[in-house]
Amino acid sequence: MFDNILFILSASLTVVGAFSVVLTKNLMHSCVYLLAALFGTAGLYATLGADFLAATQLVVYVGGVVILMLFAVMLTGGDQDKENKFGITKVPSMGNFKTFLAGGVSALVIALVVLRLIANVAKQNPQGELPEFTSSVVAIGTKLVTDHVLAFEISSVLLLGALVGAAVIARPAKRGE
Amino acid sequence: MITLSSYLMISLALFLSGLVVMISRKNIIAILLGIELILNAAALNFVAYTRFVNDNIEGHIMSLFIIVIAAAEAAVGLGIVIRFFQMRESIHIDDAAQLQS
Amino acid sequence: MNSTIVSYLSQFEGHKKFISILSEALGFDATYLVAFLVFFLASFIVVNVMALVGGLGTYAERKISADIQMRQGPNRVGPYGLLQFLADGVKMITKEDIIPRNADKLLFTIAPLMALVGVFGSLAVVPFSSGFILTDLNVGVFYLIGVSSLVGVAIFLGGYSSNSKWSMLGGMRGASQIISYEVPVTLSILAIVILAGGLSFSTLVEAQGGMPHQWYILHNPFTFIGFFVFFIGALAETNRAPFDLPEAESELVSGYHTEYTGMRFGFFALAEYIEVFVVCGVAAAAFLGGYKVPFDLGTGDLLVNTLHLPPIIGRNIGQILQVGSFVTKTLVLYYIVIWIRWTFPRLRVDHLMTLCWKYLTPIALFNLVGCAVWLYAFDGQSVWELLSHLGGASSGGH
Amino acid sequence: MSSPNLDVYMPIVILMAFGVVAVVGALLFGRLLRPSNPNTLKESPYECGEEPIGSAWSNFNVRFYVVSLIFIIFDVEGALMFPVAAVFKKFNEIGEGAVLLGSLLLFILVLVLGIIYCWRKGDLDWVKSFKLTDEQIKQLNGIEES
Repeated sequence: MFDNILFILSASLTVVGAFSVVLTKNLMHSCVYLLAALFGTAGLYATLGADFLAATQLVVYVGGVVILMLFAVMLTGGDQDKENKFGITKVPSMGNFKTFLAGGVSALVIALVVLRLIANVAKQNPQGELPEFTSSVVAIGTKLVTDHVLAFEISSVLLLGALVGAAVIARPAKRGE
Repeated sequence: MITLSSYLMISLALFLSGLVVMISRKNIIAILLGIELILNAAALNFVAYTRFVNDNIEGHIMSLFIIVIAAAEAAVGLGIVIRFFQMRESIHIDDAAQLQS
Repeated sequence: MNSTIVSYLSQFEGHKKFISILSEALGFDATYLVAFLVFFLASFIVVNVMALVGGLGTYAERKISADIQMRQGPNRVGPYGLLQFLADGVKMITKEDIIPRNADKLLFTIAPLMALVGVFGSLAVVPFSSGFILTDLNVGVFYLIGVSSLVGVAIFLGGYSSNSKWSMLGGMRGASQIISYEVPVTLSILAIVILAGGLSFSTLVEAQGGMPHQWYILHNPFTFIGFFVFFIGALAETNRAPFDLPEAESELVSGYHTEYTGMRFGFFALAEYIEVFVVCGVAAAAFLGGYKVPFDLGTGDLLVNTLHLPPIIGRNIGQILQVGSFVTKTLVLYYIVIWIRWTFPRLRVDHLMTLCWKYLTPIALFNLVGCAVWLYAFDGQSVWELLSHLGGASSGGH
Repeated sequence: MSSPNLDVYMPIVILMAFGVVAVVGALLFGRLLRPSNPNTLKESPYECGEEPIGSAWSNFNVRFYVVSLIFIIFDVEGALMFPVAAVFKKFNEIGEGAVLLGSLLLFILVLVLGIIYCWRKGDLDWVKSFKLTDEQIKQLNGIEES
């Protein structure tokens, strides 16, 4: 009963958010719709019994990536003068009919192929008895320090690389440069 | 009735939205938004298969690392966008055609 | 695994009887319906009490500030001015609703909504007592960090959508301040999680005891520093003075809600006051023993054994004592928050960032390492337990 | 497939619904009570009585981005460390604490390297400090004297 309600709520939030990202012409609005889609995805994780992933989705995406995106929009979206020194518009178009046609056609093709695959999946895997929900925190923690300890440590190196690289790239230019 | 296919359909919807955003937009930040949607679709698939097909936690770990990598990718990608904007005063994808400024 | 208020109630006979009667009357299994009703009722109570706390928070703020500045404070509406917040509410709801001309109408509308949804969502895991916790998620603390970051997005969007320069500056400052101070807060909580061995609030609280020396704040030197790091970070995350730069009225008019009028502004203010209560509650639960009552009165066993009460009454009295203990600790912290606001001058924005990144974050990292090493070296024993091992009976003097 | 464990999310949904209902309800209810006579002056953004020039949606300083960048890296590291921290005590009880402590400390060490780098390069400074040359100091002094 309630799992159906939760599923329907999160699924509609996700799908509506994702489609609104496509349809809106305003970059700031599309960031907010992305937030809705990611929030709904967190709800979907919850219905799948992945409580830790749902919380991670909230912490990393809602609190982190979306804020980063909003900041990036503010740092680049100045519309004091619409054109830059090269004579091009500073805030580029969010797509026109031609690009949407290309995107729509490729999406249609992929959708047909994938729907064919999903139909196979639905046929081949009849729904069995589902396992009970268990807490995923302890299991994930145990896996992270036993089987996947290398990935755990390497991810910290990856994040170090991302931090240093992005800080070097985004650092404001020195005076006189 | 919630089955595996319903999650796969939602994941497909997320993926297709991301794809259309990536192809049709000319704004680099909007393209990064599309990448986030696509990565989420992949992570959702992993978790759905974990629940419905084989019940081990590996899919969750994979999704966790997908989230980690998505965050790192967003940080570096937006850093590049901001740097590019400082140099060319533009975030149009077609302006980013040269390797040198 | 997850205990909720329903699972607490379902251990009583009356609850089962009620379900069976309702099932017979309605003709289907009423377990779900009763669970929904209980959750709805409990959420309704919590939301209303929190709205009351938010309203009385504004009153307490004025009264305490008046006390500190040797003034009277509000004293016209009701006895001692207690009904002032109702008057404020009526005023706000009858104010004209102005949306600036060039504003982003959609974002202007959903920004207060997002703030309120984020704060209300975080109320679900606040542990009022061992039974009266709306839902004791396995990932409680982590969920709370995540859902309360919606407030940061809301503040940014509120500042952005007004299309006013003051709002924009306030919103940018607010968002960067909130996300910066989330780092030391998260790291301090992480240290506590290492000691307690779980993410749910009940694990955090049950690992502590009723007496002050069993609290995590006095567990070891690292957690003692960690509490202050957490508290400063929490002050900054809720935009309270001395960290109220996003709404610094002397430089930014009113910050991110400059253009908001009437009820829309009211929701921002309400969200802020409730969030203060929530972070005070988290501080009380994670560091100050939460709902634990001294001498294990909270379980009700002592009352049952000494006064020969029936167990059901004893347990419920224990629950009430637990709620009292939690609320007392939280309100003391709430008072300290207001006290700090009227005592310290506001920080400058570069000092704010320096404090966060150059002091609090390294200290919090150091605390985290210290707690991990402490748990490994001393098997998680507190300073007092170690001292009692060393000095035998002489440790009572500490 | 009724799975009662999902009930733990019910209060969250109810509370969030309360939030939505409170905002929408108060705004709709207030519409009956409050006046509404907008005019041009009232709807202009507040700028101390002056006519606003330009839009507020302009470029901001890049230091906001650098702060949020460091934050998101810490956020993700926190997300990875939380499950490990939650199992630390259990591992310690079965005598495997050393392995876990080692991997956790290695993880934190790499994190600390990143923040040390940013500190040394001045990314943590909100206002970049720079040293004046003697000539510039002289110029400044000259301005003050004249």
